[in-house]
Amino acid sequence: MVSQAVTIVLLLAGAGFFLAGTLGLLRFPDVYTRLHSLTKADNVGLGLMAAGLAVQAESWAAIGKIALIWLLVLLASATGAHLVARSALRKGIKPWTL
Amino acid sequence: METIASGQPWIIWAVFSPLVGAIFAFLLPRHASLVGCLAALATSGAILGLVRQVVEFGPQRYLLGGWGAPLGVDLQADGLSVVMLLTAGVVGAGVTVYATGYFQRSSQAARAFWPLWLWLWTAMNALFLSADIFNLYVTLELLSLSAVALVAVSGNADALTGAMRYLLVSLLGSLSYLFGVVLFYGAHGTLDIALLGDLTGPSPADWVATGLMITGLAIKSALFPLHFWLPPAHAAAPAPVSALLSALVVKASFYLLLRLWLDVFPVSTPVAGQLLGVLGAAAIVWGSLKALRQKRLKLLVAYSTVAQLGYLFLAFPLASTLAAATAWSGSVMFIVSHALAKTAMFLAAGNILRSVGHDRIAELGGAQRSATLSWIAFAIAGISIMGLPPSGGFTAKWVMLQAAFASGQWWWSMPIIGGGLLAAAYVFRIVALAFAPIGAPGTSKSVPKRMELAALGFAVAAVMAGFATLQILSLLDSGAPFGQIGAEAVL
Amino acid sequence: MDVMSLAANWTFDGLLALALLWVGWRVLASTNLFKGIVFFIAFGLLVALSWVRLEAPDVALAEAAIGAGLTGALLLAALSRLRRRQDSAQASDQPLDAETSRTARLSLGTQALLIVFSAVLFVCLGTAFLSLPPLTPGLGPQVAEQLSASGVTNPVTAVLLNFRAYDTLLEMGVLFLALVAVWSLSPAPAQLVTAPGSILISFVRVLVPIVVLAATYLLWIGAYAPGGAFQAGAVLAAAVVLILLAGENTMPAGSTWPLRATLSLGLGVFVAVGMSLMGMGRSFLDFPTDQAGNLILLIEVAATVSIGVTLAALFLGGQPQRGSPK
Amino acid sequence: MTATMAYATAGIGLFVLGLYALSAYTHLLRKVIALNIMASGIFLVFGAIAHRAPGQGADPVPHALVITGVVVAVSATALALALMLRIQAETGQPRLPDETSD
Repeated sequence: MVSQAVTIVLLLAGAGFFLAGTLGLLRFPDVYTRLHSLTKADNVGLGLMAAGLAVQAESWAAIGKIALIWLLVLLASATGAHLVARSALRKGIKPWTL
Repeated sequence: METIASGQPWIIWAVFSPLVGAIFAFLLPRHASLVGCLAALATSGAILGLVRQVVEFGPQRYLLGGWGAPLGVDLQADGLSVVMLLTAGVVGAGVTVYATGYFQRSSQAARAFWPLWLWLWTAMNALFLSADIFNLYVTLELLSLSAVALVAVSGNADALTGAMRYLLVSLLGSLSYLFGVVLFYGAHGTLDIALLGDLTGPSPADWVATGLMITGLAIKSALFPLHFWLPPAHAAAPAPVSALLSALVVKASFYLLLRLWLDVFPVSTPVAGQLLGVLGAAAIVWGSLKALRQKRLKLLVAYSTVAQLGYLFLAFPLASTLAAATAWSGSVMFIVSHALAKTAMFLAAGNILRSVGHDRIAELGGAQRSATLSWIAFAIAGISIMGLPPSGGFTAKWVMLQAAFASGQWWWSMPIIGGGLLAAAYVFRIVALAFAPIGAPGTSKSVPKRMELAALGFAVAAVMAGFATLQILSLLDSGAPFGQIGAEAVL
Repeated sequence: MDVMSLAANWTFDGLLALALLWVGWRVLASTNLFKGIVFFIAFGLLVALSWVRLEAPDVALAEAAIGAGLTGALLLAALSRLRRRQDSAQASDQPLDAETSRTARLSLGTQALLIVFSAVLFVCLGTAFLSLPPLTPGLGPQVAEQLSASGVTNPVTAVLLNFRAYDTLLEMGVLFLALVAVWSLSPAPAQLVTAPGSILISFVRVLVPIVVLAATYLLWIGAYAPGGAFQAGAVLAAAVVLILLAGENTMPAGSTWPLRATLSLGLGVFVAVGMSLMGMGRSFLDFPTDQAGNLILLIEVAATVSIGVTLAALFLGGQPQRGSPK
Repeated sequence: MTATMAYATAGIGLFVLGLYALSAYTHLLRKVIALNIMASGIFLVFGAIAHRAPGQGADPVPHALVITGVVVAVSATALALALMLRIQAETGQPRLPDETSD
């Protein structure tokens, strides 16, 4: 029972981060801030979800796989965000300022 | 039931000789034409071996992997498959000889041509021999992709756009066919043609599947009004490719349509048959009229293909009656004779184009001085296209006329005869050029003898096919693909 | 199953189906081609999810790796080449192609006709599907019955590499043929990416070994769990594409023979195994039960390598030129 | 019939949508994407057919056939894209000539 409650809380929290990230993606003013919102929120959101699922996992191997998935996504989204930001800079898009 | 293949598995060699050849032609690009010739030799041998087997022992069935339908995939060879295979073999072998002269050794085009052509041959043989409707989908895709790539080999803008339109249309046709496969599997749980044939009936799923498959295959066979892709693709391709496409590739999808119509589709209604017949008749008229108005020789020949394909579809309305076997036999005779004649025409047109440097009909007058044999070949092939005796075209039309009268639908004789007159008009339009006064002496290049002889050989074969009618029909009868009517009933 | 979870299932499947349709429509109707392709990749992932719901994890893997991943990469590469050429064409005052102009100038009548036709087609196909018998067993029971003789325990692999191995052989042929055809069309464009940057390069260095490991795992596990040569090949192709993107792509000068041999390996081994079995008096691709597992593994290993390299070569979009950067 | 109905409906819808787009759009890249969507639609219908009997597991034969189909589709897509790029290089337009909007 406790483990299920923990999972539910973690999944809901993760979903909250995804929601916030998506809102940021839609509402933030320029490509850099949008990237920030997207990757940051998604990485944490996915981490929370992975943790929530790991609580339910039946073996250490499964937990390892979940952790690996999260790490790979972190790596990929960080690199992806970097590449998008770099190509935006090269195109001459100025970061948004107040 | 057919005998399980005994002795030498020629049926396997018929598919795998060109396939192995295609791999080696890719591995050894510098020796591609040599590989191509060897593979053509092996393939022809395998086809002859299989024909002998079918003549001696009757239809063959081969259980791939030893499983047997419905779990496994079977190959089958009956009279109909073997006649198609043989036609493809004769045209393929001849075009191989022609291509050794057409493409410069180890040029970029030659390197592209040989593996693609061997793939095309693999696809056709696999298609004629397959007994499984999903496997047939894969062979259809092999066929379209290799045919499209072959059109693009010439590399100019016309060829590329022609190839692209051909690809899009063919993929659409394949998808439509595939949807039919899905519905048939959903309704009956098997993919084998023979097993499926016992299960199909008048249910909505079977009707829709039938409609999807007929539409898909009619697109691929360029049935009017879905023919628009054919002339640009066939005309822009290199000459040996044009010959292969017009003589064989469109007939491969027609063969599949015929096979499914006979064995799988729920008892065909007269309505569908009549509709296909009307479209066929329209194709004859429209294709011929367009051919008459073309300014380029190769486009004229390509529109002639649109018209001639119309004849094949005239068998559908005739076959809903007692004259069915006669009608189908006429249709297959037509496939054979048109394949030979059209190969001759495209090869001859290719020779003329090479010798004069262009194929603008208005400026071809007097051009016969350089490629005389090719002009003769074109004229002789014209005899069969017009349907004059004793050519194969004549006997094919004769058999169809018999079917029309025997089935009490005399009106179908009108497009058969009218199409011959129209064909005469566009053939004479070209042949007359040979008798035109010699024009300004343009630059003319010589054409390798074997290219001219190949064109001439096919033209003569198309005319002589008339004398082989009985042999072809008795071979066709093996396994009675059209039901019980022998060759003697036809003539 | 209780009512709650049944309702949850229905809701999930219904929402997913609606999402498929909506995203599919966005793919086709988006004004900007780049957006359309991004939607296409998202669409592919939704399709993969649908396959999981349809209890077809093998297909889900294939769809995610090939349908969404590689097809998406092919489309993006093609788009960027289109735009690059367009930019240079624009500079030389050639007619500019506006990719935002979406439809042919169809007359209103034609468009209405097309819509009516589509609607009729939808109704016909729907009726046909609804008329299907609800419980036709298909070939499932026969596959289950013969599974123990197939040499593998994953039924999908058994169908692909044993019962219908001939289909798969021809399918490898289609892939091989596509490559021959693409090579016959054009030489490979010189370079894909300008200055990949150090972060991308180190990312690739970390990732490629993991990806290759994942491909090996998928290949190995395909015998008894979802996975197999095509999924593994697609993952391997992703590794090669990554290397190409990072610019570490010089091919040794000289012959293209080793590359050609690698590309033909899968098909060649497949045919050779089939022929050898014929030489032993069996029929083509008729594996002896005790050796079936090993022979299937042999074919799959060769196939995986060839599929990986072929898909990556298709991504490259043309024949690599001798001695020049691959 | 269960929730698999939803996937069959979506599959048929995607097939029809793709067909519409294939005929309505002129840009070759869009036509290629449309064909891919049509193929996905057919595959989904096949998947729904394989999954008609709930609780008995799905029929593996359609799954194997769909994997074959996916590979065929990517092969055809690769060829179509290469052709499209050549056409653009020769004519300056990623469209077929008589459909070029003027």
